[in-house]
Amino acid sequence: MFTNLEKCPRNLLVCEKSCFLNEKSRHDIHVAKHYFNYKVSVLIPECGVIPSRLRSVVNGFTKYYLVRDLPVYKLLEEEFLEKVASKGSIYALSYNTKIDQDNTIALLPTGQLILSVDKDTYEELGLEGQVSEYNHRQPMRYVVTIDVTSKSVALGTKRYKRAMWALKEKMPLRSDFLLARHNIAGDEEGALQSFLSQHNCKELRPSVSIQTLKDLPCPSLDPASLRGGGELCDPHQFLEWLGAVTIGVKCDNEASNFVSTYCCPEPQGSISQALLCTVTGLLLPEDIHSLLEELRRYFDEPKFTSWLSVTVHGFADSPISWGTTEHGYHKGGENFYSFVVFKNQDYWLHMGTGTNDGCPP
Amino acid sequence: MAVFIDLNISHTTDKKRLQDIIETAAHLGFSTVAINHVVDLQQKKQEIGKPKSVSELFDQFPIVQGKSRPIKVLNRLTVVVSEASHFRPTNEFKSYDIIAVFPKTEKLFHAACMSFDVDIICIAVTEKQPFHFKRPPVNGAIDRGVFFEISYVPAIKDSTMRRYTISNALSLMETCKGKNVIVSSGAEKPLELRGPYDIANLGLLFGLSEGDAKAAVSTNCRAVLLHGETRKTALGIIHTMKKIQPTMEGQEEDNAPAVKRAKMEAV
Amino acid sequence: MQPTDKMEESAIYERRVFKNASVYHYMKIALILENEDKRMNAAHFKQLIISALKDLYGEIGAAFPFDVLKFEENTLTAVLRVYNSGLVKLWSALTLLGSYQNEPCAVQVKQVSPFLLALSGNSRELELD
Amino acid sequence: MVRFKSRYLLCEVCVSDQSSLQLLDDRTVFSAVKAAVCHAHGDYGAALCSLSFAVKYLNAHTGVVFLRCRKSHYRLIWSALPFITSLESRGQRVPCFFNCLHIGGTIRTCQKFLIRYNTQQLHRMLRHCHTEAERLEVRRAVMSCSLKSRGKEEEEEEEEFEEEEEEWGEVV
Repeated sequence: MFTNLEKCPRNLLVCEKSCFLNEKSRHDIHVAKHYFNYKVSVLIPECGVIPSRLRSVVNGFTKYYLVRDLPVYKLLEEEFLEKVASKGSIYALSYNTKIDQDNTIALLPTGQLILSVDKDTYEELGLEGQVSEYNHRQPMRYVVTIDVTSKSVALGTKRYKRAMWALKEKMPLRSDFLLARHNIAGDEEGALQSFLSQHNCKELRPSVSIQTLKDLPCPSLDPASLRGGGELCDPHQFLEWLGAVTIGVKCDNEASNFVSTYCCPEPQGSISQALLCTVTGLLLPEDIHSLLEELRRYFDEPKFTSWLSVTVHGFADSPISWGTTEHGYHKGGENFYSFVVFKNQDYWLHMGTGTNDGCPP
Repeated sequence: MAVFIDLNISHTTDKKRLQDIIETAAHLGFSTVAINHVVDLQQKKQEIGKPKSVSELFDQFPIVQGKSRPIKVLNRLTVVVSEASHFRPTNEFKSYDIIAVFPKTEKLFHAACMSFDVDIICIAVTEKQPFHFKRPPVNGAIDRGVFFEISYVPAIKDSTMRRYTISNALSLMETCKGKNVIVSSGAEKPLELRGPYDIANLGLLFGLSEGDAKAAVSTNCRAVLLHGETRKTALGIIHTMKKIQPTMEGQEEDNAPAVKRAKMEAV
Repeated sequence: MQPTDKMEESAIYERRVFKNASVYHYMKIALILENEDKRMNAAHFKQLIISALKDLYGEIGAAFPFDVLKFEENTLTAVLRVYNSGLVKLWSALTLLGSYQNEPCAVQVKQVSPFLLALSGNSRELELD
Repeated sequence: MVRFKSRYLLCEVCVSDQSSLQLLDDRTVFSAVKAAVCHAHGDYGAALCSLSFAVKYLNAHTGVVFLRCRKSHYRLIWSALPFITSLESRGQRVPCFFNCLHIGGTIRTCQKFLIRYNTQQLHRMLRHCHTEAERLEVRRAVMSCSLKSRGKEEEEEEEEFEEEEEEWGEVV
């Protein structure tokens, strides 16, 4: 009746089916390119106690730092680049900044510094950038990418100096940052520590929470049938169920119920217990990769379940989602992916994004 | 997109309540609010006074939810005019960051759109719009960078007013095509405030598109602030008010450079 | 709405892209009552929303189903599920809801998403201080 | 200048007792339709409907009513009409229902439809006539209709003539 009120913002879901053993499988690339992860939750059916190896992986997630009021140019200084960034992969994301309102800054392990800034800041900065894809009527947001690994903006070049000048004197941008580094090898902690010691900073550990869920209805999955069809549930129904389990929604309502009619999709089985393990913080793709590897090994020994799942949520206010695809926030900033790992090393990968976001890779 | 702004918090002499409202606004994610002083010159004993400096309100302004910055508070004056003689800019006007006008007749609406030196024109939400919006004045206002304001709080409080709000808003949108519209609260109590995304969604009921609706609580409000700034600084060309009127220095410090300050603090 | 098949690289590889294929939207909301001692259960809560919808959209306009997937009586927070076509209507009715049993109230919408799964990981809820 | 496009709903108020139609006036119909829209579509529907909604014509003899509204939401009013079960007029409740005969973009197209419709009705009446005098009268009425509808040559009406034909003849 009110057609103008019946539309709703667009969303995308990309589903892939492949096998970890397949050489061309791109699961590791998808993980590595999703730089800023906020939360990961693992659901293992028919498991009451967390396996010790999994526990140690989860507890071994890299610590991260909350750096207060950091001038952005510090992330471009020669000393930082050479001593801190080059000796491992560094991730930094401005904290408490909203991508649809404020200036948001991200430093990627590839060496790119991405500044998603409002019009005023952009004009003040005077650096070359692109208009954000998610503007309305007039451009109000711009994206400036400074890639110190590229030749034209390498240390000491004219453009590098200009970027430094712009961020240092023209428009001294500052922000709180979440910062973490994945060390490759050897002890390079010293350089990072000495960098951090110059600033007001707080060391944080990803927080882990473990729950055991009891008596869940659960949809039957067939690794060969990604899209569902026939009698099996489709990806959206499966993700809905996964979400329902994660946030504790009752899954066995009658269709005639007044309050809720939600029901686990058919055909369903039941799980007597399931382990739900959640880690929150600034989580590095490397850690998620090792978590995924560990979960694959879970099936080395015979288990009651034929599958398990791991879901990774990205930061809603990150300027990018996968790779350097611009990410925005319209009514929500969802960008997440979810693996379903099967006993036979097949996997499903679901990648979802909201309105102001590109298509997942 | 710019930060979220609510340009209409009803002024009350009850300091505690005003603080509560501003705290709630900060909690909901508004980065800037304006305290609205309404003057209806038809009623006797109403005169435009200088607003209290906002710095008296809080020792420490509440932090905006999920940000590291405190909320910014501005002063706004709304003049209700039912006769042309009511709108006479005085010196007191200068102590407000934003000037709004609420024209009661079609003639005054025309004048407000075409010539009054204001930032905002209020649209009736508590009664049926007594005249039709004509295209020439509306376009004139858009060209001059003046914005139309719809307040949503009456729509929360009362069913009849809700109809007036929606129908007046729709009738405005038919003429202005969603351009130069801001949606603000007009809240007198903390519980009347709604979150910025909620208001953006509500904008769809007022006939705004998704993008226009979000702009109505963010980008457009920012434009109003800039307009208020240029009004005070001779179209933004000069900014020498402090020296011309040395007596007003203290006031200026508090109010005038609010937008400039906004820019600086956005860093 | 059209799933597109990409070229199969191996016998087993499959990729599909779904655009706007989610039929539902999910909302995480909190009800705030002026009188904090007041209690309500899930059925009352849903009834309150239905009557708000009826006020704003009438018998026909409000005739669409939605589910209260989860309701916590202590915090008055809830997770709702609604068909896409009803999202704007439900949301605006919640926004314009101003009183419960003649006492002021307000509904805060915490998060809206086409994926229920996304409601379990909202980085805007991250507080490190 | 952009014109706001309208839709005209041609309705027939059906009552059991024809004489009660005399009680109807514009305002009665207006408030009944408005109340029905409000019931069916709530405050939002009432707000939409209040934009340019009007009872353009009412024939208290035949119960024919013309309703005008914005093109964008004529379905809103249309869908509410079946919910009207009675009209309140001068303290009397008249049980009735609204039968929507035609929806047009201009009054003129509705007029043409109405003429055709009425001619059909008259032809139907002809068969039920008992006396010669009645028969003659109906024939005359039919003739007067066809005279009025000479506009048939101008096949399709352009929308520009929209408001011109406000005052249209006693076709019945």
